Amino acid sequence: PLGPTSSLPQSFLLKCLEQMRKVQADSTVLQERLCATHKLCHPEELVLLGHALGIPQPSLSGCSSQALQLTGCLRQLHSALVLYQGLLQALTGLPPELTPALETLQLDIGDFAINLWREMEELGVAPAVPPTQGAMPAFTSAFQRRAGGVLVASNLQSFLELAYRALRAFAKP
Amino acid sequence: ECGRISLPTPTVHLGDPITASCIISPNCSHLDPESQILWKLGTELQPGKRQRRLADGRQESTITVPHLNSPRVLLSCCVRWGTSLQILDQAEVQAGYPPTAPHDLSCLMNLTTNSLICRWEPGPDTHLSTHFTLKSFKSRGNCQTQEDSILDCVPNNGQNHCSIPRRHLLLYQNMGIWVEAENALGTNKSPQLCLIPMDVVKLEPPTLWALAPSPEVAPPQPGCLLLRWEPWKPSLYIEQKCELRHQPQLGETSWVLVGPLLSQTLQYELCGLLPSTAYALQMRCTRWPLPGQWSDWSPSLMLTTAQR
Amino acid sequence: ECGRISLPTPTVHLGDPITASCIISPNCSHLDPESQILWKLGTELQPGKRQRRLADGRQESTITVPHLNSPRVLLSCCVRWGTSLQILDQAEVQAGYPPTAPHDLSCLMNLTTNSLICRWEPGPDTHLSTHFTLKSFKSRGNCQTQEDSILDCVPNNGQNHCSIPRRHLLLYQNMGIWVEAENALGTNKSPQLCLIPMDVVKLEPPTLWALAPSPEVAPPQPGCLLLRWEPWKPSLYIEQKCELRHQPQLGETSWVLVGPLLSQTLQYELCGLLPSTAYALQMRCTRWPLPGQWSDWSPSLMLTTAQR
Repeated sequence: PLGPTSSLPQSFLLKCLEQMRKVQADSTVLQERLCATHKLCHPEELVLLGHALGIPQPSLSGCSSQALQLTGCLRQLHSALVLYQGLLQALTGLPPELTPALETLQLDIGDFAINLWREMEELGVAPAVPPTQGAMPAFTSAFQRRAGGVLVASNLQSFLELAYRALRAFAKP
Repeated sequence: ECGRISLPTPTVHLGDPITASCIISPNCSHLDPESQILWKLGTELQPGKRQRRLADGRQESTITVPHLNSPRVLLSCCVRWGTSLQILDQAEVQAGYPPTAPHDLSCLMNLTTNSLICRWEPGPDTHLSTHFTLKSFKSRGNCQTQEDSILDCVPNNGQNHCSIPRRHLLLYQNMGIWVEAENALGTNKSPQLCLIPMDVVKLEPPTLWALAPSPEVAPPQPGCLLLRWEPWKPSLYIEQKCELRHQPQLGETSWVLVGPLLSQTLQYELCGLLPSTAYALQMRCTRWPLPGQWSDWSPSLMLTTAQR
Repeated sequence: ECGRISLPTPTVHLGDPITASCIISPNCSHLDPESQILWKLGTELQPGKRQRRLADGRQESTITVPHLNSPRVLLSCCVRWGTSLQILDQAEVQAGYPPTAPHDLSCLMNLTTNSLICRWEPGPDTHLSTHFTLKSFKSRGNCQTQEDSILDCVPNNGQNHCSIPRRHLLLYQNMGIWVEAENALGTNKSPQLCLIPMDVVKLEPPTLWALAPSPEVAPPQPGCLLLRWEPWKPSLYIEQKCELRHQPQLGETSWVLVGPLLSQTLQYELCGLLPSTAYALQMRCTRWPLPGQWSDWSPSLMLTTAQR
């Protein structure tokens, strides 16, 4: 099994980083559209609603610089991707002008989760049972879906920045 | 649910007032149920709201925006939360006008696409999503009685023309046609046309040739040109009359019209022209004596008259 | 029914023989049941037929055409009727070849249309209506095991390329792809490709600008040019390397290649050029160090180097 900070295969790592940048770009497009069409430009204005809706955030303790641990971090990254797949699925029903951006994001996160899982299987670090999405918030109005979109995209950006730093750390032999 | 805006209608007349209310519920986690409700119109905080506590303990705020002057406005129901302003709900209000009656409805029977193409003027912008539908029915006499209606013709988005395919048409019978415009604030209809498709047939232009001198054909006199023409092939079954127009290529003299002419001539000598002068010649035809629309003018044929 | 042709198959190999039979029924009104059956191939009367009377009194004629040498032939079963030859039934026979294996299958991932576009060579004309289908499946490892198949991609009529939309793709996983050709005489398959869509991504060219001298930017040395470039925006997330090529606008000198270059540079001084000479410059980029396809060359940027 992999040591706590041993490195990842170069080609897999490059693909992961590329995919992360792609998902970040997709997420930015969704944020820009929500801002342009619905003036929902600041996630800070929706924190209260976010609490009320109960939008879950993934734990990335295994990826923080203080406790960087490859197997734990990869598993947490994968669970986080599965969580975001669920959250993005729950947002289905956003207005037509946002649908292409949401669909691209859903597809790219789905791709990323599959790649990560298959690499974990090859590295022998995949958990016996794949993670599940868990309870998802219910967005009951058009506005809640838009607000949820802003919050999920914003949380996703923060998650990706942390994950990007963690994976780059695994690049150094 | 923390807050919910309710509107009497999502669409109002431009310039009209609108009253909205927002109710915040006590079981919204982290929210002080006595919070003061604030309103934003777009990104601007909005004065003039009234807040009251309902019998069941929920807070309700009502606001009236006196004049809605832009076609699309986002109304947000907010509360202060610590130092930040939190949005609890957001509603989109559209403002515009009901549609005016579409006008200048005109139709042409196009034998290339084999369809009746109708165009109209939509009238001033209503600022609202407005749908146009071309409606028609087959009729005897002068369209006072509706026999059977023809399938609605829905133009592609934003276009102000629509084509009724041949299979829906009786080419030699009357049909009533009009355009209906509809948006959230109402509907309106154009005046009704009553027409027979073939009587508004518009042909493609005829083809015009110079007649090269040959043993059978003597060269033209000075100031004359030898021509021949043929109507547009798919319209050969239609009796037509044609018109010719010519003008010197150089200079500003206007077109000279020659007609009516037969729709088909193997040899025609056009005289009365200036010798050794380059001329542009064009032709058009129309169904005749039965009614029809003139075709466009044919592309110019450039010919130079013989020297004196 | 007066006459009925029966064929073993309506399609045969070009040059092969075909045998057909025609049975005329006695209850065909006005027809002498003992009539002699004649055959026409196209418009030519055909010799070499055998006629016999069946047990039930019907007449049957059989004919063998030794070699069918044209892709489409009409076979008519006729009888003499007074002075005329009457056609009782007609059958169309097609002749051609089974499809050869489509070859030169290649695919590119297009980020503009967000689809995997595959092209192939169909092989020689079979003279028959031949359908091509692009088949593919998702796979782990090197496409030996098929996980789940992807929807068949059917090209528009007569086209030899097809696009698999993004939603059917796993951009970073292996997929097996091949083309199947089918017509009435058989089917054939191209060799199978095994590829990862993103590894065949073809980017759009970068944008190349001249860098105008400014307070911060000293004018270029004689024989040098100041440039900057940016990769194609939708590919910013992809690490790339680029190449520059230049050649004097006049004369026949071939391109000079400069590279590898970073995919993004705010300021680049290109030297070693002839002074006061007009140059054409182009750039292209490719995904790197991960695999990818070179973009096309960018449109030429025309610049003239400073005088000595």
